[in-house]
Amino acid sequence: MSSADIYRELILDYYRSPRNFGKLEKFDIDAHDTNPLCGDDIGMQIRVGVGRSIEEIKFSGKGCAISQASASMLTELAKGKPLEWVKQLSKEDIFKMLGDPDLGPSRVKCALLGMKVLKMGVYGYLGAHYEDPDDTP
Amino acid sequence: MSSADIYRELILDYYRSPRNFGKLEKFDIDAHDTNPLCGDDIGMQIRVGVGRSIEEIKFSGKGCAISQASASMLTELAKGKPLEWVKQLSKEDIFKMLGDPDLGPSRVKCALLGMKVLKMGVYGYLGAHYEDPDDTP
Amino acid sequence: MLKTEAIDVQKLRADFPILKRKVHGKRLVYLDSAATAQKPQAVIDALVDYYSRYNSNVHRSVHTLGEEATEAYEEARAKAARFVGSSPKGLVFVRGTTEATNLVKFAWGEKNVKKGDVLVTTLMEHHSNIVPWQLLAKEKGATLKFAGLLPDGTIDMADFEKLLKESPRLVAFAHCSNVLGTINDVHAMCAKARASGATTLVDGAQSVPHMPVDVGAIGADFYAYSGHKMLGPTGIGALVAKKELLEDMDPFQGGGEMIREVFLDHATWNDVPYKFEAGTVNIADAIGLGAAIDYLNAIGMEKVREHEVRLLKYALETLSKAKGFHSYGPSDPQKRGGVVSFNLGDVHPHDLATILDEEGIAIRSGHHCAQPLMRWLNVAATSRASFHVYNSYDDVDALKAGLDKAGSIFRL
Amino acid sequence: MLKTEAIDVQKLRADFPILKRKVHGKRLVYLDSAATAQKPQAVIDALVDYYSRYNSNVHRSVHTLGEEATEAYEEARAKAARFVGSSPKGLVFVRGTTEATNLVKFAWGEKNVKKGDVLVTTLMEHHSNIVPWQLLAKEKGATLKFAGLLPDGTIDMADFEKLLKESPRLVAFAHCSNVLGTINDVHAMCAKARASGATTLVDGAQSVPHMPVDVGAIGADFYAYSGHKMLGPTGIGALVAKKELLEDMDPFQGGGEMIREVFLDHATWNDVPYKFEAGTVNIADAIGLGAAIDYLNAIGMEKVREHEVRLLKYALETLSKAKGFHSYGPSDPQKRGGVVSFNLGDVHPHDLATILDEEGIAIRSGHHCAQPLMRWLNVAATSRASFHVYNSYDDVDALKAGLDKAGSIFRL
Ligand SMILES: Cc1ncc(COP(=O)(O)O)c(C=O)c1O
Ligand SMILES: Cc1ncc(COP(=O)(O)O)c(C=O)c1O
Repeated sequence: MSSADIYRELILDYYRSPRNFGKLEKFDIDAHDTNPLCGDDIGMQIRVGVGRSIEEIKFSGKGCAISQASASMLTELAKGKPLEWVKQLSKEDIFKMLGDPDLGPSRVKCALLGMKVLKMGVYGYLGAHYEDPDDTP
Repeated sequence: MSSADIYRELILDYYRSPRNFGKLEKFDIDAHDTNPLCGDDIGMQIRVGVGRSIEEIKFSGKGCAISQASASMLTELAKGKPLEWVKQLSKEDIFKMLGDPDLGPSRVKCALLGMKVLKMGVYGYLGAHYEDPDDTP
Repeated sequence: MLKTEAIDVQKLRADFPILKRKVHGKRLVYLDSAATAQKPQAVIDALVDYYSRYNSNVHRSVHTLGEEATEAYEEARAKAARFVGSSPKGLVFVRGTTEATNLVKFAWGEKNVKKGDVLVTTLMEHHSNIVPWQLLAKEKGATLKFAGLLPDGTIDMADFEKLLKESPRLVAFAHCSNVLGTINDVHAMCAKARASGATTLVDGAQSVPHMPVDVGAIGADFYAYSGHKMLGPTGIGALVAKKELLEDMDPFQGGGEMIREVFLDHATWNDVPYKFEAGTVNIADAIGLGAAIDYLNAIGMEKVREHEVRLLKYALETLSKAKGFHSYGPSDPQKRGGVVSFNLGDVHPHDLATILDEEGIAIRSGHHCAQPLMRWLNVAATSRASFHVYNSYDDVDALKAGLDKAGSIFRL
Repeated sequence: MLKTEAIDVQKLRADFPILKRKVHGKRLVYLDSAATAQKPQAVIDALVDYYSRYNSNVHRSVHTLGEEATEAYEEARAKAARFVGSSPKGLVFVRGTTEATNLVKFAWGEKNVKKGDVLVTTLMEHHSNIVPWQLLAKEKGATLKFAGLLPDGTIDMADFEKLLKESPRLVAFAHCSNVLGTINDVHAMCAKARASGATTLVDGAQSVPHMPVDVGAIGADFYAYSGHKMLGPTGIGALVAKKELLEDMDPFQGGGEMIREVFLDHATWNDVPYKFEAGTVNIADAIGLGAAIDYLNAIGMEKVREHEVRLLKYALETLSKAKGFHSYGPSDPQKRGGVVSFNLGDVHPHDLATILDEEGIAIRSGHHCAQPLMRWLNVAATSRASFHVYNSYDDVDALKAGLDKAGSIFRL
């Protein structure tokens, strides 16, 4: 898959007009992480609703098209889902969401940063600790 | 030249029965140096006589046959000479004194340690500073 | 065009085996030499020769291999010293520039910096010339201050001189910026800093690989550089200083080689520079660095510099025609090193790097270990193309085509 | 006899290009592996391959070369960790054992050792496991104490336990002595030291290259080793520790890579182990160490150990027949590493080394960076023959002949 495919219209659109970008006034979950190697930076805030569901979610941060689009798409996907759903989320889900782009190992980290932050926040809220299995080394 | 030649009778004799080994009761020059790489250690003491000559000289220390024999032979050579003579002493003189052994660079240092200490002492006494030109780097 | 007026690049490329490699089916266009340079066969051969013929520990064994290894290691030291106009007794082998600045922090700084002291660096520095001084300042209760920059990316000399009025203990700055390319007037800066009573440290990571350097003429107390950025192996670099200054310093790491005698309750130190080379040194890579220096000397550092000025000039002209291209740093190629930092519209540098990689083009993207400078530039990251002797106009043309492609993908 | 019961040395020697070399016209008999080991072609090839095919800085560039180099470097880390039963997040790449002990001194010691504290080491240590603690003790007003030795060259456990009663902050000792060969009961020593509340550091410079090691089972807090002694390149080694312990420590050197964010007045740190790898790391040599580990694993460390025990047994028997031969260390080969330290009459070790060198035999002579031990042995220096996988009975026979020759020259 060529870069022209990776950066297809949809990704660019989410990069330039991110959905659910910003901060929540009231929130129950607030997580944040940086990729120290490239400086990409994502924050996620969630208001938890009835039945432990994701009532409201917003993300903020800066970074490349892939990290920003991935985080933004993920917030759309997550909205309304139960928190437990986040636990089952896998990197394959993210790749599918992005249209299975062919990314090298460092760009994969960009694609997965949003998921990592979402998991960190939700696991923390549920009283667990999230350890990123792909954290090198 | 083979090691059997390097360690010929004379060197072994000086190693096992060093001439002028020990300390002087009264001395005007007292110098000492170690080769940090092999631990060889030589001290030299000199009593300066009339006409700034080397009236008495003794050496002490420990180390390999080459360093000990070289230092010992050198004291014999130096005794009675004017201090100025020491300034002109060259490493070629030492090699000649030892019978021109074929020594690798690290063993050359053993052969020259006595001369270095002698020069350090005499230069110092004459108000000068001796910088070993062969000091690596 | 594979020749600049200074270097016949076509001929020289054959010396670099990696340049035969294809990336995504395309010719490798390596424009990331400021991060690390590629290695000529002569350097690789020096390593192979060492390990295949005379590998041994140095300064320790009196057998033939040991003597040959010691001689080669010390010869490499002499080369590394001569290359920057210094003498072997004033050259400590370290892992790279970062270990050099840290050595100064530990062995000079801990002894000489006191509470209330001022340390000065600049806003264009690499983290390796910031973080050690931050740590030192924190430990000692000293203050680290940053000389500002002018809009063209040069050091604000009025600000620099104002800071010198505070009689800083240490003044540390880069010879050449790894982001802006700015070549600082290190002669004048060292003279001024020394007149204010400061000790000076110059970070030569981006100068020594690319231009003639004479540390004595510059008048720096400490000068640091990395081998891997000058065609040498990874894991080796140098801290250069006057012998007397080194002698005055406390040791850094403790262990074998750096000692003269060890007793139960204390130890005495070996002569400099050995006093600062604790443990088994990186013998092979020091020898490899010597081979890199031979290679550069055979080309001539004046030529290397001229070559890069030509390329830089061509690059600034050519790339500025790409849509959305915006570059940072002084506009006069004579005043900067072979480094072009830029952004392309709102294309994030990492996305740009991915698109270029597909064309076989390797550039660096990110904060370049210079976050304070990024903040001053008001960007999160930049893209950076950087040159060495194996680059030519064709690489610039390839980059230009890549930028055009990125511009079209991102619909700039 | 070129086979021991464990290893077919004849076959394996072909892997080591240096063994083709002649010294003074004789076959090279390399018996100085405890100083540094020779390198198999596979290690040399790994370096050549890296520099010829995918040299790039790591963790920084998103281009293909950068990703390949990063992957290979991290794979080497995983190998280096697995080789001693540890995990990659607990493995910091350093220059060698000496940098490892110094890293602990600076990053753990400065923070955790206080005035009046006791630090414990032993009389058989290498300077790299003495001098850093001396310096630390001096800075902090702590006291460094040495556990004594029994006449057979093993640690006096009664003395060791007596010192533990003083609740030391740190207890540091070698897994295997580079002079006596003594293999210490590190499992028991770590357990006892930890029970006394101490943090433990084990110097694995002479164990990891020669026998299976499992840091987790040993229970050491810190474990250090050098790549160059285990068939790997110079300039690389490892400090192994639990991730949590590393996370608790202050940084060591400051610069690129080890930071998360740098502001003007402070910086935050990267995750471990990166927090301790400031600046451009020694990429090629880490990858080379990975290749050395692959090579050793293919032989099997159990076999390496058995091979050396056989050789050691043969050497102690054979050499003791040389006139004037006197060796140091435990007499049971099962309890020691492949190292024979000895003296021959009143022949000074340097003179002996010169005579042997003429026969193509490389041994080490001197204080072996263990002056306190030399004083305990009441000798100025010893000669030392040490083995690795490429040595066999023929090397011992050559040494025996060399000793006989030296004895006759010196008329013992
Ligand atoms: C027991 C022991 N510890 C530490 C060291 C130091 O290792 P390096 O010189 O690789 O830092 C050595 C080797 O010289 C050693 O034999
Ligand atoms: C200007 C500058 N200083 C210091 C460094 C640090 O050099 P190294 O990573 O080799 O320690 C670099 C390179 O990364 C640099 O560009």
